[in-house]
Amino acid sequence: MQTKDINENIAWAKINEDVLRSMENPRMGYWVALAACVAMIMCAVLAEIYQYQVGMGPSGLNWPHMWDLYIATFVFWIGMSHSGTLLSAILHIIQADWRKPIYRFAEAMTLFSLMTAGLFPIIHLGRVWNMYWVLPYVSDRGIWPNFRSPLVWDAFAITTYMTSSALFLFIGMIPDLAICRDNARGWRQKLYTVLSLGWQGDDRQWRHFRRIYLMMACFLIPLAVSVHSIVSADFAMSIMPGWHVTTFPPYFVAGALYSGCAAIITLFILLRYFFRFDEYMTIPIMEKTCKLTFAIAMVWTYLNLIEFAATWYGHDPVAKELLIQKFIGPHAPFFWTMLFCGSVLPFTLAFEKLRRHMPTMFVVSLFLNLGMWLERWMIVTPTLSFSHQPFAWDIMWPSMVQWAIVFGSFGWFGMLFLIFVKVFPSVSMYEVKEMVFHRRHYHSDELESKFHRRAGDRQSDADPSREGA
Amino acid sequence: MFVSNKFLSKRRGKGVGQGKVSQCLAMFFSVLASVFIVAAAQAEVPNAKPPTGTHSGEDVPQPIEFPHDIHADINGINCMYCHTYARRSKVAGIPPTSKCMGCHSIIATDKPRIKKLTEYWENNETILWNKVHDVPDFVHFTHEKHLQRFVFKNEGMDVANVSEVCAFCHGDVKKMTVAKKVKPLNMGFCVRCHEANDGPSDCWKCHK
Amino acid sequence: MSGSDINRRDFLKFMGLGGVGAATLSGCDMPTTITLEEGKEKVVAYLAPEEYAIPGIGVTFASTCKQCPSGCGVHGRVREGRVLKLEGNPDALNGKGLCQMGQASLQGHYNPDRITQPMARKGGALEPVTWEEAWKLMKEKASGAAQGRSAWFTGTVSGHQSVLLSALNKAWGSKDHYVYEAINNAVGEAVNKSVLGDAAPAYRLDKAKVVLSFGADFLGTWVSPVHFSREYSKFRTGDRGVLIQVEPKMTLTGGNADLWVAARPGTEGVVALGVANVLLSKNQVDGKQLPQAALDVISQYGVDKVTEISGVPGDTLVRIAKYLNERSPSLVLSGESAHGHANGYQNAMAAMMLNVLLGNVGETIEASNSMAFDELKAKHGNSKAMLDFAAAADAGKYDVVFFTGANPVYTAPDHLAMAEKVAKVPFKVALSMFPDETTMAADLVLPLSSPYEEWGTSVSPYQPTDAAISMSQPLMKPLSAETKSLGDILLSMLKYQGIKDYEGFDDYYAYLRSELDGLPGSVKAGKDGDEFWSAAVQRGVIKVPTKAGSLKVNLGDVSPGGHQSGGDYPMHLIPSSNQTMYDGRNANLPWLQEAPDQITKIFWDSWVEMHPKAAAKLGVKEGDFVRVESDQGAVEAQVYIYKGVHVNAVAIPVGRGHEEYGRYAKGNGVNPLKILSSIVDGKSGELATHATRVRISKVGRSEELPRLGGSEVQVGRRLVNTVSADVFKRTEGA
Amino acid sequence: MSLKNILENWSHYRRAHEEGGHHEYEHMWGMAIDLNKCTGCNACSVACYAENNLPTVGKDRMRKGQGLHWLRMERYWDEPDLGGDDKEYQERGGSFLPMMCQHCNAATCEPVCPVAATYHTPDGLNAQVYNRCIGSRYCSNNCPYRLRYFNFYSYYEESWPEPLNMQLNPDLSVRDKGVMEKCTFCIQRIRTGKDAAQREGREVKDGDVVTACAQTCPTEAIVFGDLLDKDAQVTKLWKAQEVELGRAKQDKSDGELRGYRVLEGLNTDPCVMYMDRVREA
Amino acid sequence: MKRYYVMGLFSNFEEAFSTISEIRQHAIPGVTVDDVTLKSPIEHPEIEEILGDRGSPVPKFSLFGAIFGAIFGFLFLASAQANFLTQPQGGKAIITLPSNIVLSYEMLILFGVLSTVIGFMINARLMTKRHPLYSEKVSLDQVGVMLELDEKNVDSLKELFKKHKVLEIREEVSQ
Repeated sequence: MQTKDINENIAWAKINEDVLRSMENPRMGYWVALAACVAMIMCAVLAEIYQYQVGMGPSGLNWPHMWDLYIATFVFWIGMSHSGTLLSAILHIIQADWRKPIYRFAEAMTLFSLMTAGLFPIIHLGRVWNMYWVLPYVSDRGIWPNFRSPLVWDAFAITTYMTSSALFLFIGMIPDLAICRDNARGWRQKLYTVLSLGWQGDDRQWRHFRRIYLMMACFLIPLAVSVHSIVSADFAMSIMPGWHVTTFPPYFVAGALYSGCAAIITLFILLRYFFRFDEYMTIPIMEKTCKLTFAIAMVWTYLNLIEFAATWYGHDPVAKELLIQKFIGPHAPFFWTMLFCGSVLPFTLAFEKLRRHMPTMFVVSLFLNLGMWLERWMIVTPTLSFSHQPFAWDIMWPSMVQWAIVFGSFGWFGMLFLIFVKVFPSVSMYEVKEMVFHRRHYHSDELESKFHRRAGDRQSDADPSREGA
Repeated sequence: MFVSNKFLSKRRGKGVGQGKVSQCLAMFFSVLASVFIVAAAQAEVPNAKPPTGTHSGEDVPQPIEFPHDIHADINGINCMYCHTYARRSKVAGIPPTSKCMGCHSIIATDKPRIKKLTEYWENNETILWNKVHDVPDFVHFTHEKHLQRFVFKNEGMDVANVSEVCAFCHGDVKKMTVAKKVKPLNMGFCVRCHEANDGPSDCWKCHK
Repeated sequence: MSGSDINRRDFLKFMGLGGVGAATLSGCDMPTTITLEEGKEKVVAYLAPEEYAIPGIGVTFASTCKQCPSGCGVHGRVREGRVLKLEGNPDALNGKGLCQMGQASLQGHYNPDRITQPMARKGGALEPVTWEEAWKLMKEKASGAAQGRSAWFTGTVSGHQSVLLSALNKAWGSKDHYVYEAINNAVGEAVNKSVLGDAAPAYRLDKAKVVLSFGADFLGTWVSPVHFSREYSKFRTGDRGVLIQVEPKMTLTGGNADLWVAARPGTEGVVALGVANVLLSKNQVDGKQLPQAALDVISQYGVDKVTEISGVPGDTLVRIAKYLNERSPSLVLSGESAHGHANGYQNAMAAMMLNVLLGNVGETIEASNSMAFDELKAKHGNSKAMLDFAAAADAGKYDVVFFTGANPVYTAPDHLAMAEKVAKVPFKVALSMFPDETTMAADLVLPLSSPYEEWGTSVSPYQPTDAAISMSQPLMKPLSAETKSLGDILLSMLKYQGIKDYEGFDDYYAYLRSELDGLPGSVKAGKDGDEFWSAAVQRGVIKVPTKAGSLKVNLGDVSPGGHQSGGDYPMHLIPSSNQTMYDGRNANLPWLQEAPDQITKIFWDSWVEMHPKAAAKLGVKEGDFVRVESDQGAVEAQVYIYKGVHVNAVAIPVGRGHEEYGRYAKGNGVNPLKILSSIVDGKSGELATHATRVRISKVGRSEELPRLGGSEVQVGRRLVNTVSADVFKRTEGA
Repeated sequence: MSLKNILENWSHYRRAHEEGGHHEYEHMWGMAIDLNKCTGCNACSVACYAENNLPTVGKDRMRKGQGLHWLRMERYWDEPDLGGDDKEYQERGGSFLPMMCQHCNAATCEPVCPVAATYHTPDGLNAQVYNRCIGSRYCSNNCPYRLRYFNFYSYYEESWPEPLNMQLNPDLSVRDKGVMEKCTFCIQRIRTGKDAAQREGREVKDGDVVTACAQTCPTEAIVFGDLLDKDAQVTKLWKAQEVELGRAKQDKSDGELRGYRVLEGLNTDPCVMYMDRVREA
Repeated sequence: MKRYYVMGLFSNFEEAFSTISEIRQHAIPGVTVDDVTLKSPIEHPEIEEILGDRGSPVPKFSLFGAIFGAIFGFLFLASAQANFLTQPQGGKAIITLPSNIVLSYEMLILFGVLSTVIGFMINARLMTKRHPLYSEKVSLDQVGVMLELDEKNVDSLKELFKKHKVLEIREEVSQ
């Protein structure tokens, strides 16, 4: 049983070779997946064209459900974007080096989730063609966006977050892009030459590189927290029951980390399987991720429970009525599914056997994501269904247009990710080298290994010959 | 009085002050800052009281090529003699055919354009003019308010005559034959003048 | 700003449609349409405008609403030659208020489905013809009709139209003028006539302290709803009165009642007797106002018996009696749901008996101010006219029938087979604005102008305070040059018949002016000629001196009449009328189709109101389709469940289920009138609309009810708080 | 856009405009609706359709909840009447509540609009500028009264087929798809009334401006006017009911006054006062 | 005198470091450790001990950027609000601190990040042409030690390299 995060005897050249290999010669399966993603996007594009031409009507939105899946899915994707950058930054600062093999794709996931999420506030606008009015640009009309609106905060926050995480991803990738440049030919070489910005690995570059990476990590941690707090402000700043909740900022951040971690597990397993990254995306790293996810799940559960308690014992009859409606009303099936997926299912992560069983984890992580998606839906819609004015109570089911666009957003994300893994190294080569180097020379892993070691495992670990140098 | 009004006229364009920054920072930020501040400052340059802006209008074909120059300039007819509703209604109004005929049943009856006019009149046919100065339908402009203020009350203006006031938005019609749109008549055009002259800043004045 | 002494005809001639700034449409834009192309829009130059007509500024003209027989006065706001909005005329009976039907009558005027030219039946289908051809057809078919073999079938008519119509009938030697209204108060009028000697006395709600209404929906459709709403407002303020509504299905009035009592359909008279019984026995009300025969009948209806027959609990009767006894004066009304039975006349009589017993006659029921000019009075419709017409048409009595203002083919029950009977008439002329069922069954269709395009006078059937002639004047140039006003057509027909009296008039306008000039000096108040005319047109109403009326009391038999068992058809059918569709004439107005019913909040469709118990028994829930089947047929509609309908009854609103009548009406909902049984009121001969017995069965289909609003209750939010009348009187009472 | 401007007028810009801000308003249009008089007849709603170019959307869209009705007549049944099966019938009718935009002084819709399409006018109105609206619909979500309606479709062609479009009021825009809209207290009538007063060189007096709903109401249950005008009927009604702007929960001394504002506890400070329905006990 | 760039490629850090240690101890006269450029696939964690602490001004860029972003952000928002044609007030102040703080915070981070990146680009001499002596092996698994030195010292340096098991030596004339 593998207990080490990584085999420290792995050769640097092999790391280069393995990762670069993953970037070339897409197999048939890749093209099929890409085509499937594009097809999904086409569904969404057709739906959006229809919606653009006819108006928001076909989306099935109504009075009082002015928002529905679009905003729920927006929050979902924003949430998913959080783990990559935030975990990468936190783990970098606390020097948890097991992040190194997995942070690259997690950050890419962040960027692409953001790119997906950013589409939704645009799609949901009644007059898409005027969306730039949200941005503070100088016009001679003397009018500005309303800076009080949390939607404008969203625009600022998402722009900042997208810029910063894209830069974070890019900066962290520069040494790897140099490796790619050195090994590539043809168009790829031209591309990587430009992108690697003339990186040559000299000590000056490395020195500044270390500082910038640390500085950006420092910026990104509060940024990521603020971004999801701001997204929660879309709801918390309102006076609607079920939205106007003081615990929303931490609740959203926890939910975001949770769904992000779940997505990391999903992609971890997929990459590990398809790119045969068994040596880098090792089961111990998986286990660590799972433990982290479990911890976050429990935080999320706790925040849920205190929200229920605060509402139940609070003095707002409107909010209480809404809570009752969530429990037993028309949304109850989704609500309980969400609670099951979000709070009960993560207990599978507490068992080592299950944690180490990749197919189980794959399925579980999908369900966790489903739960998180439902969470967002259950935040947005029941409040609109059962708000202050009982005459305006209503229930609705989203139309095919909304579903198609939500469905297509997964295709969009998938497509971006698929393109990414073939164009950019999805495992950080230089950092895995660092990790290997570090473990080889400082033996930090040894203590840990001892700590975890079990009698039955000793043999396999003790055999260094298996993992060649 | 609405709170922001009195401050609108006080705006003067000056950039946000910056301290000393390192060379690199200065280079970088000057680019960025120029996007926001410099452009903003330029937009805030106080206007002369009549609104500014020009527009090169197209020639609009009309059923009868009405010569504004002959009427308003050579004969010095007041604009409101024909556009009679301007002082009491939203719309300035096109002169009714009866008004044209009031003079032209005697004057210049042999001119081809007048013959055309007479033909309309005798056939009891309304003339469909093509609209030159059009604003979007969500803009509810009122001639009455503007004329009452700038012509009749002569508030804060040193205006010699009506046509000068009309020229704020319609250009020097006196020098035109068929009217042409020579001012942009867009929101910035309106807003700058409202700011300069303490006009109302309530959106609902014009948009409703 | 009302129109002054101007020549309105010239105004209309010169005022082009549209005017300056013709197209003021479309607000916000797609990016493609934001560019303003110069010279794209047109500006209309007037030929020779009147001084008062300033583009951009609205001018108000008075006219009269014809959307229901009440005939409220309206002010129309006109801009650039288009009438944009109607308001109530403060000088008219309705005051400044207007009901939703009146507001929506504009959509009748601008309706896209209006008939714009004459049509004649050629080989089965109606095809457009010119007026010349139409007149030619009239000459061939109508004028050739033998003496007495022609008839008119109209809705309520009054004023000079009525005068011309009578003259025309006289010229043709026919006495047959059927005046039909599907929603009417004919039974009540018959009782009033027999008891009080006045068919339409003035009901003084404002004076009453208690109003006990047996199904009279005076806020909704009964007699003159806007006027009664104003009275109701006074009734509710100051020393606030109590409103008790006894009816099997909650009407708008019931929806505002302090006490709503569900009585088994047709037993309203029994309830009235029971209340009288309690009053006499428990409250020691003096019964000497009543004849002995009535007292005898009352004594038979003790509380227990009444409860057994009507299902109204004894304590409710006692409560009603207590209100009536303690607060005086009171007013007892009876309406549609009490009248529409085989014993409807007795029900109305029993209600009248309560008025007599409580001494309301002369107090809250006053003699009407009947107008001096009998020939101008409204000929108010009833449904007996339709039954009679059906019989006469079936017997082949007519060669020519003229239809206007009524739609019998739509409103007649199936058992009358009205379509077939109409078809038996060799030549049918419909004078109509819309392609309704009757119009489409006609051989010749003459397009009418809308009430807002024509000159006219009318007299409201209900004249409580002052008698008045309402003026109609065109608010704008006719939308279609081919339409003509009913007055003009009648006048042309009269001239055509060679009646000398009318030959001097160019058109109806000229006729009206000369007729009004001929009014006695007492009416004209010293004004003459143009001055009087313009004053009349400006004000919209001409107040007319009244003959002081008087009321007698001559109470008839108050025994309530039998109560039939349903047999195979256990449930009662209530074809309820409401202020949206009225009798179906409003079904082509999208505003009213979209306006939710006041009680159920359902729009655009028909529904079946059921009591929760009845629904539970049948096993249906809200939105399920049910089949309502009478001995005459069946209709299917969705169920709405609430406790405002009697457990043994289902209510279906009248007015939808058109087969013709334009895009908004066609194929929308069902028509419950079609399945009415052939029961008539024994005494008045009116169609017993509420007497039909039905059975209900599940269809098995279900759909979301087209209904506005979510929760039916406030879930404790106290959006509408209710305070007791005691508190109100203490703080705000007079 | 100068720093000087900000610094000089800092205190002005930083003042909360909810307290004592009303004296800065030119007018404060308000309503008083007597639910004792209101019969729920819906005339106000149709009058609003007629005045404000509201489209009819048809059965299916209306059922979906995509209709537009700036003034909706809400009807509630009394809870005791529905509760349990012990009562066979309703003892009273419904509670009718005409709901139009409440023109809150602390409107929840205003701060959330990303493009400031909704704001407060110097007339104390909650404005909605259609041509600025981008259709984020946040305002509607944040309106506790749910009084904002959205143009889910472009209705012009289908709701006003020729010649129905000739009825359209040229004084206000016809809204296109993707735009939020709501009751404006008949802003075009307010403008007309003020213009007329100005033309005649006088102050606007009570009765110069009447909204379509108030004008048509058969029972005169709706009273509209300027709350800053001491002689206005609406002001007197507010005073008599001891309801004041700027106070979240009205402190009514004897507890028997009928005036209240809907969802007052939310501190939205609406300009529409309702008066309790009255029924015999 | 001609100056040369000389680079030796080593198979691991130990060998490269021992080379540098000797240079540090003036194994070659006139050549100091400051002339050494180390090229490596990763950054050695203890590189300061060998090359000395050469410092990095990147954090200063971050600080300046962040401060500028916050101040600029706040002033930008405040001036926009103060000069807004029509203010949506909703009972609140015109310049609202809560929203401005939130947005200034975002601006702080945005400008901080941008400024950091720019600082990095400038300081790390990125976006310049690669050195002619750059070897692709450096990005694989070898460690390069490069010096710029006078012609006379080239041979002794090569000696030094060889002593420490250099794998490959490249040289180029400095321009």
